[in-house]
Amino acid sequence: MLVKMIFAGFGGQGVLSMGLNLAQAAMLEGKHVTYLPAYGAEMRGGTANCTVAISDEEIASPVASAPEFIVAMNQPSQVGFQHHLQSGGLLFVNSSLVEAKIVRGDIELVEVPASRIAEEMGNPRCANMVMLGAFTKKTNLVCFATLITGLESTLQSKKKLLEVNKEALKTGYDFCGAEP
Amino acid sequence: MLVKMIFAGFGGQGVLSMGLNLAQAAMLEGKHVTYLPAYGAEMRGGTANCTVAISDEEIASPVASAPEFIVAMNQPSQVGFQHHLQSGGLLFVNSSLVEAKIVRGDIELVEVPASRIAEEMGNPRCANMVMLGAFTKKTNLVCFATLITGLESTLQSKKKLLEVNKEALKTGYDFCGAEP
Amino acid sequence: MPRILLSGNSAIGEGAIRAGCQCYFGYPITPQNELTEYMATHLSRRKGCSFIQAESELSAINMVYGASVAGVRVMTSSSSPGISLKQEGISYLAACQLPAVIVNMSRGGPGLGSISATQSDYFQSTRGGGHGDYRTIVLAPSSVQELADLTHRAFDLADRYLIPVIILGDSMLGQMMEPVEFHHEVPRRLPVRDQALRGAHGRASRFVKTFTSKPTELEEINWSLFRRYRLIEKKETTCESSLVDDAELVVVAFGIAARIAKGAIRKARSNGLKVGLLRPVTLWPFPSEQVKKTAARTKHFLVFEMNMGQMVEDVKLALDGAGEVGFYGRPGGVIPTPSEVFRVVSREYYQRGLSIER
Amino acid sequence: MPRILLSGNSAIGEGAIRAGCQCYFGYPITPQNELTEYMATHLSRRKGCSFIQAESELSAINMVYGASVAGVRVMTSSSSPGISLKQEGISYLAACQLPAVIVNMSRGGPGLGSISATQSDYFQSTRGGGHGDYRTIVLAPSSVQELADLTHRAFDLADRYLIPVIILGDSMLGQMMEPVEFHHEVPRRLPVRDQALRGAHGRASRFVKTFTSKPTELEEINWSLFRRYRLIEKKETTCESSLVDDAELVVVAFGIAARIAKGAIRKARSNGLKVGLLRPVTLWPFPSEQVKKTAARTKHFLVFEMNMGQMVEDVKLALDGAGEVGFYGRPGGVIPTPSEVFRVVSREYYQRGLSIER
Amino acid sequence: MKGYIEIEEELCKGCLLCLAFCPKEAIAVSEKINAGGYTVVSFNGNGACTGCAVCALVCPEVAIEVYRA
Amino acid sequence: MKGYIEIEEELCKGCLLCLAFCPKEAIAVSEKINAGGYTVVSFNGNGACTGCAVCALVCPEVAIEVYRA
Amino acid sequence: MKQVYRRPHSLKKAPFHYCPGCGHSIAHRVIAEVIDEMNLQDKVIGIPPPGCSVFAYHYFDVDMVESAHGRGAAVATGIKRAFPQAIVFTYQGDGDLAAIGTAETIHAANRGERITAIFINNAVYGMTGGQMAPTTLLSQKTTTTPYGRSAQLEGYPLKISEMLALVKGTVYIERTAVSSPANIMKTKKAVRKAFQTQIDDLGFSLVEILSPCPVNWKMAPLEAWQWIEKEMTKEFPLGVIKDVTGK
Amino acid sequence: MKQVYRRPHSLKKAPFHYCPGCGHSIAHRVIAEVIDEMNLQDKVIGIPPPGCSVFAYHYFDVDMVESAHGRGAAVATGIKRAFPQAIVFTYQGDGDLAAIGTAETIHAANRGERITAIFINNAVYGMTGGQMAPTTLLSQKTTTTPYGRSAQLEGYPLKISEMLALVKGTVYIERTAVSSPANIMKTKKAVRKAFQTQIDDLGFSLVEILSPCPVNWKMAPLEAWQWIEKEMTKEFPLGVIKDVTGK
Ligand SMILES: Cc1ncc(C[n+]2csc(CCOP(=O)(O)OP(=O)(O)O)c2C)c(N)n1
Ligand SMILES: Cc1ncc(C[n+]2csc(CCOP(=O)(O)OP(=O)(O)O)c2C)c(N)n1
Ligand code: SF4
Ligand code: SF4
Ligand code: SF4
Ligand code: SF4
Ligand code: SF4
Ligand code: SF4
Ligand SMILES: [Mg+2]
Ligand SMILES: [Mg+2]
Repeated sequence: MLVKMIFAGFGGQGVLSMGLNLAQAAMLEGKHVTYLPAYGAEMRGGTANCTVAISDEEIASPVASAPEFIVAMNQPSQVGFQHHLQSGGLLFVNSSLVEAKIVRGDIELVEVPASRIAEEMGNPRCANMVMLGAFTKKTNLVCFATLITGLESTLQSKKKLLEVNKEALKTGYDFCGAEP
Repeated sequence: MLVKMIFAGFGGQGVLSMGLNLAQAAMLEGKHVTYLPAYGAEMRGGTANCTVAISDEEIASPVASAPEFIVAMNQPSQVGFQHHLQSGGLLFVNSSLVEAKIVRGDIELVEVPASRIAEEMGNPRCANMVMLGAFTKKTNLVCFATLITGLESTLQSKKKLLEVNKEALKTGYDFCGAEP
Repeated sequence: MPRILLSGNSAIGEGAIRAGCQCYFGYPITPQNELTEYMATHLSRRKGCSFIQAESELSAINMVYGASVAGVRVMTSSSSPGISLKQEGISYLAACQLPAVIVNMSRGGPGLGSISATQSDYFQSTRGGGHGDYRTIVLAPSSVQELADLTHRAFDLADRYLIPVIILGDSMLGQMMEPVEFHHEVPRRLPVRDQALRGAHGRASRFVKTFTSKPTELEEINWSLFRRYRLIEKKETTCESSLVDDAELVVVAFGIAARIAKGAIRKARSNGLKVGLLRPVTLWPFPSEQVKKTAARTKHFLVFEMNMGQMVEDVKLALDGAGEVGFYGRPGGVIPTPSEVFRVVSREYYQRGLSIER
Repeated sequence: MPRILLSGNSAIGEGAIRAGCQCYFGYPITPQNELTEYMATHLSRRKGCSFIQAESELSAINMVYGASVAGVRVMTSSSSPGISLKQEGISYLAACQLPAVIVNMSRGGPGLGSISATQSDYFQSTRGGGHGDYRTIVLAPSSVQELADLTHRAFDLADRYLIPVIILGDSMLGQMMEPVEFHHEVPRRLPVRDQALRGAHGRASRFVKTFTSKPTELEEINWSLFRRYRLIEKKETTCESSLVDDAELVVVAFGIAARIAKGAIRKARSNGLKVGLLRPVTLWPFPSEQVKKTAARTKHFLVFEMNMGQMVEDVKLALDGAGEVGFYGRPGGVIPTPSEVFRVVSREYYQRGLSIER
Repeated sequence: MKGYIEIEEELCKGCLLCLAFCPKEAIAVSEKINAGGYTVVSFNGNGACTGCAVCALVCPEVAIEVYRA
Repeated sequence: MKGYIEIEEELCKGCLLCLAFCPKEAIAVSEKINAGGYTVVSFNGNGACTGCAVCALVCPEVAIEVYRA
Repeated sequence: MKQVYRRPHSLKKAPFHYCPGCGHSIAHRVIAEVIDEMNLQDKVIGIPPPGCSVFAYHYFDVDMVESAHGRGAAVATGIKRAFPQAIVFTYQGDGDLAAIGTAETIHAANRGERITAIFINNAVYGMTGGQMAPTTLLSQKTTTTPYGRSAQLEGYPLKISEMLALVKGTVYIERTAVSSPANIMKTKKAVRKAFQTQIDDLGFSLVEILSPCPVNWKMAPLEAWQWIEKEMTKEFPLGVIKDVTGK
Repeated sequence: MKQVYRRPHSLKKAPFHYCPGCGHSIAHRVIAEVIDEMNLQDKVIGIPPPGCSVFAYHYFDVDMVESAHGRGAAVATGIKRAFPQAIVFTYQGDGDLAAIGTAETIHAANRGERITAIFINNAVYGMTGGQMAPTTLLSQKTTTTPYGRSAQLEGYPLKISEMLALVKGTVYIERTAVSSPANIMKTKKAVRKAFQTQIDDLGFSLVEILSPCPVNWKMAPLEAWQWIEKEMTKEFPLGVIKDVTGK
């Protein structure tokens, strides 16, 4: 099964590392995986996004024209990407910043107040990890434990950051779990 | 009829202008003609040569691998070009500088003491024109009058030089005529 | 070594270092900056190695020429416009029979174009964008793992045949990350090529040059290059084929386009269309034999490229009339989807009246 | 105007001035220095005109780009290595649809090579040595008169189709002198192209560019270029044919090689061999139709080039299997004689068992 | 009131240079995030503004128009 | 005789620089034209030569060897 | 109340794509103001090569043409020679003008081409992601000098303006900065003078503008301004480098 | 009698192809003498780009490699970085080093590459037939300045050595001439010092040699020497331009 997803948001929101962490976990679980950052006009700032594809067999194109999942960390992303989503797809929005406006009947909305949760945790820059936790719970693409293992290997030398991120992941994961 | 010839000598001996004057005369007589200067290693000094082809029809290649005539104004040219000459071809040598050493039985030698004649005329730099005069007489490729017309148009503004050259041409022409 | 998630650009860098690449000279240009940066980080302070961000692509390729003359493994990288600037230098490398690895993570053209992935530099790479009769080996990977592997092979080929080798990627291959495994350790002692110029110590002095005032001398250089080229054609032509044995329609595609084509073919197969894929891995030497051989089974070919149609000429030349060659191309950096290519494939399939498996 | 004896290089210069060429930017390189010098002498002090000996070929081609943007007729010239350096610039000109005339009096390659005549830059000229999908019109004269005439045509074509036009000569054509006649007077008022940038005076400001972050925008540029290319192919393809009507063997050759081939064919005919000649005058667009049409009469072709075999690919592509194509080439600056080519022609003729006229 | 300024919020990128250089502390960070995701600044209109235009001089985005009595 | 020089005639290009700079006028133009077509110079051996080597220093062709007592 | 500051005419009403606090934006505005004030909008042809400012034609409301990387001075030369009535300026980064474009710049300057170069020195390659520029300071970290620029391996910050001053064809060269209100005003004066030099047909003029790149310097905009004033100006002192317009 | 002058070892016994009175020949000999005296024959790698001296590898009995036109400094950089034990010199004309090679030269110098450039300034492009070089004097006639070099159209003689002196990576730069016995000796001293600078690993060194091109100047050899002393040195004064080897 081939599953594709796009993570999108503002430049500073860490959407690329969301995708990267997920891709790494998928790799650790032995899946085929591609990660493709979007390249803007060679300029920083503005919006950012990346595409992850996870599959049991070779992946043809790392591009997602009709992804199964979209994570919109900000308003423009929600507006811009929503219509790409596949029928039956899930749209994750960072509901602290995004006023969810679904214009299609064939997709499902998952609202996660990631920024607020992160702020409440005292680590506003961790909204991305909160969202990734929620995303993982909901999609079940990789095991939560693998995600943590991946994070541990990436942030080996930065113990403090690691702890903060782990906690955020967990909080996001639990947030989604708490829902009915 | 296609006739090809090579004029060769030292850099300063004016071999290129011999070929050029002949080519121009041929053009004035309505012939097809090509003139090809040899390009050394992009460096001045040393030897120089040019190839002229005259024909009644289109000329295929301006290169002469087996020319009908060769004019050798110095020793190295005589040595270097002699064996290219076509069977039955004429080898003109500037006998003031060249010790003619014919190593083939199938070619004819024409010795013209061009440098000496030019010196005797008080214009040592005109040896080329002396030789061209002789060449014209012997080969009869163009009319002597046309040669003069061509020269007149080229040297329009340099009256003095024109006269000197004309005289040299005439002297060379007559020199060959004087021969039996 | 465990698999790691690496971008194509980094995989080339790591692959090069493990192949014993000792010098890297480059100049920034998107979409290959991560490669230059990888070398800045991992090569610049390595013992016996050198990294220079040159003042231009021209300078970089001529530094490559110098390092190659001195006998070490050396690499440069750039993207389309920068590769155009290197053409004179590549012609010199080819002429002087100097090994070097040149990476082109190509982008949209002509002109400044775009930074998205295209395959529009096929002609330039395979026909010698520089002056004179020469060839370079051209390798066209289609995954990050293959980038890593072919980088190693590129250095080996360059040294074996004394020839510049081009790795022709694209911006997507450079950017995307995939799991990759490296099969070689960084060599302890860096290789030094015979015939290197390192001062005449203990031997007669010698020189490396092409210029001559004798055309016959240059002609002999040309002939000897081509004798080597014939050998390379014989020994090194590489082509991946998949599902070709029973195929009624064969898609020919390289690099990233071949991946996309594979997706399309998977779909086609599941719809009962007998479609196969030929993927030239060496673009020069082009796998003409394989293409020709395939024509013994089926006459139906479809070339798919992310350009206006370049490799299609090589396919036609290989077939020499023995096949019917269709073409589908999208230039400018547009990335077709597998579904789009599937639609084209099936349209061609039906139009040609090929048989469907039920 | 009376016929005058002129070198090929000077004939281009004079032809350009009479075509209204207003700017010339060049850099010395043998064997085209006489052209640069001609322009220094005859253009540099002409009113409204400009001559610059640039600091490099790169600079020259970008000055050409500037002058073309400003709407005037502009030319540059060089020879093989220098033309390699212009490839990025040519790609930009093509991309921005800017007319320009680029003369390549090509020489022996690869590398510094030699200064003798070869035809080794055919691929570079016709396949775009620069990056991206683009074409340039390529004109291949074979006499000094034709150099003069095609220079004029080059400027007209460039302006009509907004495209860079390459005149592909060689060192022999550049050096040799032949009688030549000019059919145009120097224009009184120099032409200024519409769409030139000269300040927004009286209209909205505008810009000339290629860069885009939208692949679809670049794709549309590519498509629109190719639509124009199709038009050029239809309207401007030029090919000289001689003695083809009854020919059993057709020699295909261009430029100086075609002249030599003509000599060989004359000899062949006088020996009763029915040999004809196709001489592409436009190398791009290549006269594929004419070649194909000829194949209706005879299947036997011999391509003769002063290189290792480049145009032969276009002949094969045109025939698509409909002919048997032989090749004879001499690279490196060696000038074959008509007799040598005659020997090859007759060998091929006999080997193929073609009929001899008694 | 000697002067006032108008800030085009959608142009502002929240670089805070105007705020740093305004001699009258007439500019403040607002709560608002614009479509580009930038937290914009606002004119506090407390009457201190002299219309000196330093804010416009330093604003990279040409987001400020200045008026003076 | 304090010094003498040997001129390799086939190398000489008749540039006359040695002649111009020899402080002893020990070099003169000869009659001879070498294979390259150049009128070469010759050492006149009149005993004036000091072996100062100025001629060798200025000779572009490295055509002169100098000997000194 | 009357309006005392508004967007200059020569600047289209398009939001800049530059990062927050980028010096390019200010340089653009200053140039546009000068074009307005000197009434040159109809005569100017601008040349932005690749660099963060490659899209400058979307902002300036004058005729503009993209050039290849580094070739701005050559393109400007071609335009000016073909149409001398135009007022031609290039807008080049430090990578563009002082690395790949070194030869074109120096020789156009030496020919005394009547063109104006606006030279944005931000000590990095902005567009391509913050690599070392010729003007990068010693020890400065960039993506290609991750251990800091080392004189031994990467050489020294290149003072191309001072080198250009040696060349006889240059008439007016000044270094300014976009790092304080006063320096912005000086920048404007310099740009004005440079254009005037061209109008007066005197020769080559250049304004080097030290310009913040907060993103690649990893600084806040204000901090970037301070870094210019404290660090950059030590290596690149502000002021007139050459002025022979009076001669 | 003992031999007091003979052909240096490092010079093969091949007749030069240069024109009578050409300065290249003398420069070759001087360099070869220095190589001999410093015992460097086995360590040297020379780089002659196209120019009249393109065939220099036929003369120098050391390892040599042809470079593309103008790229000598880049090729030298590549060699030296790959094999720092080599003593690397380029041998470049004024067209090569100061026109097409401007960027490569300046940036190699700025990086302080440990290489030596021998820079033959003969005020023309010799090899291609006497076109203008960047160093051509004002009013000098060449095949591309048939009316004499005009400052207005063709710019000024370029003093690249002085420009290079501004660059921090350069350690030793001297201008000498091949125009008199004394100047030839000074040239030799300068070349020696330049090589020593490289051996001492100090940075970039360059010797600019004013060199006669009698053929393209249309002068007799002696006259050409006098022209150097009278005219060329006015524009290009002889002497040490930069020497920080002692630092
Ligand atoms: C031939 C070529 N090489 C490289 C590039 C990639 N490139 C685009 S802009 C740039 C340099 C940007 O730096 P700078 O000139 O300093 O401008 P900035 O972005 O800092 O304003 C480079 C290397 C290119 N477009 N063309
Ligand atoms: C790319 C390229 N452009 C041009 C040339 C032709 N060319 C060969 S040498 C030369 C310049 C010679 O002048 P200079 O460097 O001053 O050396 P000189 O002959 O005067 O010693 C030129 C333009 C070339 N070989 N390659
Ligand atoms: S005009 Fe002056 S006082 Fe008013 S807000 Fe701007 S900077 Fe402050
Ligand atoms: S200076 Fe401009 S962009 Fe920056 S915060 Fe103020 S208004 Fe916004
Ligand atoms: S050694 Fe001195 S004196 Fe003797 S010939 Fe030479 S220059 Fe004259
Ligand atoms: S200096 Fe040398 S080449 Fe010149 S004349 Fe004397 S010996 Fe001959
Ligand atoms: S990267 Fe730097 S120079 Fe480029 S727009 Fe951003 S701040 Fe400005
Ligand atoms: S052309 Fe000039 S530089 Fe070249 S060899 Fe002759 S004299 Fe020397
Ligand atoms: Mg910059
Ligand atoms: Mg020179």
